[in-house]
Amino acid sequence: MSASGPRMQPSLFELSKPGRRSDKVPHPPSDALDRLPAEHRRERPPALPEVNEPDAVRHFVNLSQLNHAVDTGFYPLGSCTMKWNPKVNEWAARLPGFAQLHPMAPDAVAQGTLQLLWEVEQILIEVSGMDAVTLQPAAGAHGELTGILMIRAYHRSRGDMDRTDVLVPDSAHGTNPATATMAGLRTVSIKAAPDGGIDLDAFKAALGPTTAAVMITNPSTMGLFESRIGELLEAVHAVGALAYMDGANLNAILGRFKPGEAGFDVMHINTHKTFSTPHGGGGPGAGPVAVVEQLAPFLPAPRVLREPDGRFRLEAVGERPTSIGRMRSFVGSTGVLVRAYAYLRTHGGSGLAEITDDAVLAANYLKGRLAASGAYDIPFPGVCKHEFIASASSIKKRTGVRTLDIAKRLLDHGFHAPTVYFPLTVDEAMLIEPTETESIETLDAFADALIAIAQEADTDPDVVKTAPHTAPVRRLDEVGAARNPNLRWRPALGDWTPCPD
Amino acid sequence: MSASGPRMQPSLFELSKPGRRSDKVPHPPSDALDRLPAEHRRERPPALPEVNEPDAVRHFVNLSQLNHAVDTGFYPLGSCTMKWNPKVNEWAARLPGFAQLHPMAPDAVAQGTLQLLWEVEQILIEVSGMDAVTLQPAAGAHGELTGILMIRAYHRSRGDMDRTDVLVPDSAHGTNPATATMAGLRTVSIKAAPDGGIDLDAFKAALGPTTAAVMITNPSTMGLFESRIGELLEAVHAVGALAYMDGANLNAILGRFKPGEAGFDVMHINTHKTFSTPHGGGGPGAGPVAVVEQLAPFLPAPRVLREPDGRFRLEAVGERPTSIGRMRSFVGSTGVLVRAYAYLRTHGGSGLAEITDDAVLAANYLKGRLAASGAYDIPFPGVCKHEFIASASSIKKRTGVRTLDIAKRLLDHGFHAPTVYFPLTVDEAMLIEPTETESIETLDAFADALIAIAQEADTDPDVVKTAPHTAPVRRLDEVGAARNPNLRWRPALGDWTPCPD
Amino acid sequence: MAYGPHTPADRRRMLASLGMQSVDELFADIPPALRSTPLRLDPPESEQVLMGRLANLAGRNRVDLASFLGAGAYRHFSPPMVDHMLLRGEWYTAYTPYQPEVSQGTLQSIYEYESLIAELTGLDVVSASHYDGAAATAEAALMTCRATARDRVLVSRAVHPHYREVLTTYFHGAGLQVEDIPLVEDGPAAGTTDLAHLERALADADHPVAGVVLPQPSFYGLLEPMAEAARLAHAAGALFVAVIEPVSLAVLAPPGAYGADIAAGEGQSLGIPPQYGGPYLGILACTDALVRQIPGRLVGMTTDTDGKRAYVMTLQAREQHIRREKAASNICTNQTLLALAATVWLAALGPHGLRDVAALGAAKAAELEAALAAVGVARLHAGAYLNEYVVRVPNPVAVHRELLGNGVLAGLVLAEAVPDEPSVAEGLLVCATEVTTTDEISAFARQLQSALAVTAHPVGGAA
Amino acid sequence: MAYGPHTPADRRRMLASLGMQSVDELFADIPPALRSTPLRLDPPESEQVLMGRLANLAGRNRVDLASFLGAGAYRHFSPPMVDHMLLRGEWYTAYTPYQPEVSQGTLQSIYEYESLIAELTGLDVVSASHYDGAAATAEAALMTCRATARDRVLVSRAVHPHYREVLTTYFHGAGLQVEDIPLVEDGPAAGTTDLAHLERALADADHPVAGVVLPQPSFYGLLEPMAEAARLAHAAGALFVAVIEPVSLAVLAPPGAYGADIAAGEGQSLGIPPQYGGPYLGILACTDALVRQIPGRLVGMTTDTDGKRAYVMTLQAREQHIRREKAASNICTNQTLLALAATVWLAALGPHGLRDVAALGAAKAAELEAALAAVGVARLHAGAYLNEYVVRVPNPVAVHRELLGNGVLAGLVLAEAVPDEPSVAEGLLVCATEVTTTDEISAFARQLQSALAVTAHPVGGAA
Ligand SMILES: Cc1ncc(COP(=O)(O)O)c(C=O)c1O
Ligand SMILES: Cc1ncc(COP(=O)(O)O)c(C=O)c1O
Repeated sequence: MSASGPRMQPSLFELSKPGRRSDKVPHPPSDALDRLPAEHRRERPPALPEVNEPDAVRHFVNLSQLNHAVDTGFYPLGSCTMKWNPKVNEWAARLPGFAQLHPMAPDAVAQGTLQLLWEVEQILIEVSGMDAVTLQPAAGAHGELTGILMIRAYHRSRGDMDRTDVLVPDSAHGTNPATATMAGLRTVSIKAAPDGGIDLDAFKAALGPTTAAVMITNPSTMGLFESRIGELLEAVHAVGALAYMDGANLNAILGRFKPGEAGFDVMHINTHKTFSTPHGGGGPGAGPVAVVEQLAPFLPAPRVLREPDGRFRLEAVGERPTSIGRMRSFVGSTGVLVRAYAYLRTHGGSGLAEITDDAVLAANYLKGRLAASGAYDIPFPGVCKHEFIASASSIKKRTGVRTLDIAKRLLDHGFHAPTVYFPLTVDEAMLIEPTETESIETLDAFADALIAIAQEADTDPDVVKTAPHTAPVRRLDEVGAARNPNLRWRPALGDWTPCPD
Repeated sequence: MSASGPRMQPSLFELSKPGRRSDKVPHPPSDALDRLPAEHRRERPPALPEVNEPDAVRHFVNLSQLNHAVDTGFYPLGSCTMKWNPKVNEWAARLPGFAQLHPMAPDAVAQGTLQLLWEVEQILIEVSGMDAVTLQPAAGAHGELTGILMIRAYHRSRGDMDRTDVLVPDSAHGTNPATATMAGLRTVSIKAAPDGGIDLDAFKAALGPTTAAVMITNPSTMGLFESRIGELLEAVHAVGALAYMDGANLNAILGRFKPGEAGFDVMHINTHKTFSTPHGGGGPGAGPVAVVEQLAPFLPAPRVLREPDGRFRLEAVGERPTSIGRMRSFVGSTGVLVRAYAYLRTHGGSGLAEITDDAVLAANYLKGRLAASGAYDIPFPGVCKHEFIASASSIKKRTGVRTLDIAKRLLDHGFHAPTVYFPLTVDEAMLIEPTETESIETLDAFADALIAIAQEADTDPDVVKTAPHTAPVRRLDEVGAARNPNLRWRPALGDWTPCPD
Repeated sequence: MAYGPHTPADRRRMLASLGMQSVDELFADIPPALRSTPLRLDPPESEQVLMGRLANLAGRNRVDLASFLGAGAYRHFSPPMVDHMLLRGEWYTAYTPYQPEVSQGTLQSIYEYESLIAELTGLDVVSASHYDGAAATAEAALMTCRATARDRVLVSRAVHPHYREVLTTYFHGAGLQVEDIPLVEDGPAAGTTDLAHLERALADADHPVAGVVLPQPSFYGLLEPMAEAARLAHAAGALFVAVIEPVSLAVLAPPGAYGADIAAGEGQSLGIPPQYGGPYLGILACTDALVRQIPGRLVGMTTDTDGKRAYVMTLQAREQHIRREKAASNICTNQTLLALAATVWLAALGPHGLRDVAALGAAKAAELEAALAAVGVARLHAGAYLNEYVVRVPNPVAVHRELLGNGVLAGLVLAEAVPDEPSVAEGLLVCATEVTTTDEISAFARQLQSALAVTAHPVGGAA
Repeated sequence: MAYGPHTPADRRRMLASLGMQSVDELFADIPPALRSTPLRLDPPESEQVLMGRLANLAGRNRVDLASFLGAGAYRHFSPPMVDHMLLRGEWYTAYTPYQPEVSQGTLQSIYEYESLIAELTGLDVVSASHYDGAAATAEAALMTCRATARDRVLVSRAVHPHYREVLTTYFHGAGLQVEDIPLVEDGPAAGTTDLAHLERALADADHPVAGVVLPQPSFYGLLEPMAEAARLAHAAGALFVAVIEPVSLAVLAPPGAYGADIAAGEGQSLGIPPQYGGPYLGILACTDALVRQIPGRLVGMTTDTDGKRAYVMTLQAREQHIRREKAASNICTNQTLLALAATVWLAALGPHGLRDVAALGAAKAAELEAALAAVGVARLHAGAYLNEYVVRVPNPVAVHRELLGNGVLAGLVLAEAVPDEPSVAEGLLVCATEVTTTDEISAFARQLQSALAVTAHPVGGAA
């Protein structure tokens, strides 16, 4: 432990001492709660920690330094698009006009935000090549559920009640099958073709009158563009099913491929991936969903409408009975969408296309460097999109060092690990996505680190197997954590003082 | 190096590459500079670093983590009053009404700030026990110069032209004698008494018709209240000299001692010590100066005036010819004073008194713990004020380990070092000031660390002498730095691209 | 260039390493027929211009009104230290803590969040986190079905209408049944959940009930008979879900105390700005018995190989990335940063500050009640409230619009928000918190008085 | 309690450890006669109440005006990333880097600041930092006296009047001499420094001159004959001090190029908010030859005992804490955080962005000149300018007040700011930067036109 740098911290509860506080709000009149019936009152105040501002702030500042973050270094996380989070976007979301607007404020006093939301919809319509957008979903998975529920409602609206199957490639993200289940449908898992792409025959064999939808990630979670997608979409539509596109990988195709034009019916967009809204250590995000015309009637309510006089309003309660209903309270994660709007406007059309070009170029460059080194297996050697798979399969056979060990050893080199063991279909997979905002110097340093670790696996495998060595903690006892879960601090009795009055 | 935690960084210039940028401002018309005469134009654009936002922000985030700071840990820095910097004050200073106000804005549109400044003056008048205050000086030393120049002007205004001496105890801060020189006066250095206090006889012997002023730090830089101050001030006034109080240690006496009431004529206040405005890695601060009535005519111009109708205005140019003149451009470091105002209002009278009580209590507690341990010499064993001196004199004799080594070893324990080798009058001095915002747990941990290091000096002196061991860097080659100064990066020729248009 | 680091020379070098001339070659795998039309969007904007545009849009929202609007989203005082912490890139630009060794900050903060909410709710297990109060409530209801292997839940009509709608969307999708429990029509309990109806509905042996969902306080601001409802639910083998508002738990009996199995609710009131609806914080907590049914992220305390205390995501076998179609939920990205916001806010206020916030809200609401009563506007219901309630005004749509024009946001027009609840058709749902000022209250009363005078004596308008 | 951590029990424990009953015993060393009267101040305020008070005060300043005021403090665009960085506690709550091992962040940032300003000014040594442009200019002038062992400096009246006043205060205090160099009265060079006068003043062999101080651009916005003035100064054995504005150095010849020995100036324009006068950033740079004369902090690059690159404060033997009464200056606390702000701002904009800022200012100023000319208001001087100049209006005090009432801040009334410079008595000093909008320019022209119409035909007022 040094006077600068990361230090493990006691818990907030250990900093607590009865009577510590910093006065933030005025004291209420002493009779403020007299009208509260006794049976509804809390008997004992909650034993929340009593800390003063200095101790609390130091706690959170020091805790934060234990994190890796985009603001401190590189995240080569496949499927996660950990790109730069521009600082102007944080400023924008905090403008009082945006931040302090109540979600039930009448339309008349919310015109600025309503216009912004409407403009975001228009831009996403253009990017997706679809016809309408809802901004309500709070994340990608939430968007998936929204999309699949709309597909279900569409079939039902046509009296087509027996479509219960959702076809999902086995390389798909876990949210795809989980979504199907939440929507009351059955997941039919389809094996990937040996080249990593869609096995067209297997799909065709599974398609039929019970197929509600296919869920396709394009580019796939292997980072490959599904070049047989046109044929697949035709087959899907031929059996009366609809095609859902998981848009998590949209960063690879902006201005190069519009799912709506190509024949997809629904897609979600992860603003926290493609449009740079910050991941926040796990969230928040936003998962707007774009649909083709015939699905628009089913969009969640309320939508943002633009009146002929140029004013904006929300749909009234019950205005559009075909809607699948609400997916969440209020109108959406507007604070996230303000950031996305700033990002979209900053780039404009040409900037968005440049993002994709640079992201794909960076991924191929990095892939090329690793392939040339021979240090790792590269299961799919052709051109990739924004991400690619490397595998430690041979290294493991030769040295016993696994992908997990390599991931941990990267932490000692100052890098976050790539996404590992995903997709599940590739042995010892590392899914690597550099994004367009990392410099060539960073890409080179990362490739060098990976190559050096592969050599280390031969020369000194134990160093790799016991990594990390320089992180704030060593590897964790995850089994123990799950066996005897300790999920909350239990304050000792007496850890609180009664309120002063 | 780990993926989280402090990492030494390349320089901004090494991150630069011709053509890297993030577009922040619009492009000017291409003829924008055509009217600029050729002889005034810069021939070659300055070779400033070309970096994009992500690289620049990462650079500064990672650099910042190399710092110790109040927000990350304890600074037991005597004479510096490194107390908590409340977060609400940062919010206040950034309110657009304060931050965006132009310093030459007409009084009519600056009433909010003018009122705030006036109120700060009133509060400081009450705290100091003086009659008038100027907020113009930018730091303590600047306040000293202001005060001494006023004293000089006062004597001259009375035709008393021969007062050239300023009497300063040898334990005084270096700014005191340096100030006397800047004011064209001569420093007469007076040795401290053996008990650390003022040597009254020595002072009396030095006082005379050439004495312009005495500069007294009270409590002294030993952390001791000058209990003979009453007698000294009488003697000073008896010879027609004035008494300046260095108010750096004001945190020790709020509500307990008002220098103006006691007979001082001028004092400065360090807002960045007593009133919690952040030190900023070396500045900014503010150094308001309070004076008794007879010095008020000499205050720097412009003052803030309150009109009978309750409106506020600045003095006009030349309005008060007795003024010593301006000490800086514009009205003062208003952004700093907004923070100080917030702090003063938060505490009110009772809170300010509580600050002093707690600061003095904490210092005595810590001193008591060290004294009880016997690990360090405590040259002045009585009650101290907000700070106290410990010394490694015996340790050095016994083990060869010096105060500097102990200071460096503290860094390995997660603490900043105390102020060392100051005051210059105590051998192997450590001046320790805990302030009122450190918890008893922190005080205990710090005492434990100091005691442990003293033991280590006996058992393993080399570990102490070669400390720090866990900081981002080891001890530095300071001699080499001064012998062959490298004070700037020299970009290689060709490190820039001509502007695109 | 916006944020990318690549100079033309960098691009050339990268392409050359791939033996390519143009970046177009990297997109050769997109069949020509599928290639996109160009993006018809505006050109890029410099930051200075963009900021002007955004400031202009933000300026077109009115956030300077004297507002009495609550209805599930509440204005609260947030000490500047809270946002100061959230602005640290180490928090908001971090990813999900899948590499715990370099994510201890996020992990410990989540553990602390879990601990704080557990303490507030009196429950054991807290997941971190859900999209919002509505989604958390829907997930809670789904939990009751999984845990009891039943498919019918009863939801009080006193629950926020948005939550009921979301629950219905989720349940219809999943092929499960939702039934309303109506409100008591009159008497001292008017406006609260009709327990007699609940008892009858629970008694239907052919359709056993998985869960019963009641709010505290209710959408109408009333305090609900939670203990009695929980008893009835348990007696029928159903689980009991409390929809809570966390600030109120400083002073109200916690779900754990009245026997709730699950608590769900909106965490926005823990210092998160209203920002027109999100991002918010869905709170979900349950008893230890339900730990393997709870969806969402759980962080536990453990040790590293050196025995040092550390934190890690745990019981991941409930989650979609492991269990896929058998997962407890499809949730992946959640609201972690908002959980952090709530944690910092609670740390800033502490137990006494939180209680002061709740008590000040109650005091201001009582002050408002008196001020409105003085101009002849009374509460609609008789029951106890904390800081929100319904007042009755004639012609609420017009009155509300009139006040808006005069700078007062007079709460929520219930005729518009819950058109299917005729008992509140003349109601305005109003709320006060610690930030409500006496000036705002007087303005409301004054404006209301004059609006009602106009409505009573319309000048040349239709009556 | 505001921020202190001590509970009553903590205080008792600490007192007990000292064998004391009351904290009063700790103040027994203050003689009773000297003990203070109580503090007659308001009671403490909670954060919520305080914030209301502050927002109210801030709201009483008008910062929404169309402003053409420069005169030494300039509005510039600052990308949000700048303040985002400054809000990190690791920067603003750190102390002076006396322990370099745990202060490398501050130290490296200062080294980078020194490097950036050296590059901008074309000089070698930059100290970090001084109170403001005025104090830096005074320190520069004092340096010339120390370096030449002479005691007389010549200062152009085209230097900012505040800087001249401060220089005079410092010099009178130190017993040194300052003399003005007047302005050229008419002709193409009107308003710039009178070089003929300078030459004469330098020629006085009895009173050799230590330093000559000229601004670029001048207070009146004009470009000054720096190269010629430097030549004259050097010919007389004096040093030459340039008072610079750093943004202009993106496009103007740097001091190093025209032979300046020292550059001083105000760094506020490097993205620091105007905030009614401070904290600002005093820039001071000099040639290598003067390195031991420069006051203020210097950071150098060095290595640690492992040979790793690192940074440290150096050449401290110039400073007060070592040299005491023989120090180069009494400066201690300085403006380090503002130097960081400037460093981040320059990194954000880069060389091209900085040039764009300077060029946009020039373009907007030209647009303003044309717009004002179109309503009959012309420049007072003929010389070249960058983005600030004087226009002539009759009755400037009244016109300025009139426009202020209509939302336009029409620059600076020179009759009030420099009453001793009759040549500009009818002048308004106006300025434009990249944030000036065309709308603002039109409003200024329009308002000016109607104000002048009123002034020309006063309605019932004194003429
Ligand atoms: C391919 C893919 N699909 C879906 C998702 C789910 O999106 P979210 O995490 O926003 O719910 C993800 C994100 O992790 C993903 O990578
Ligand atoms: C005793 C004393 N006097 C004067 C000063 C000078 O104050 P400043 O650093 O604000 O110029 C200091 C501060 O370091 C000090 O401790």
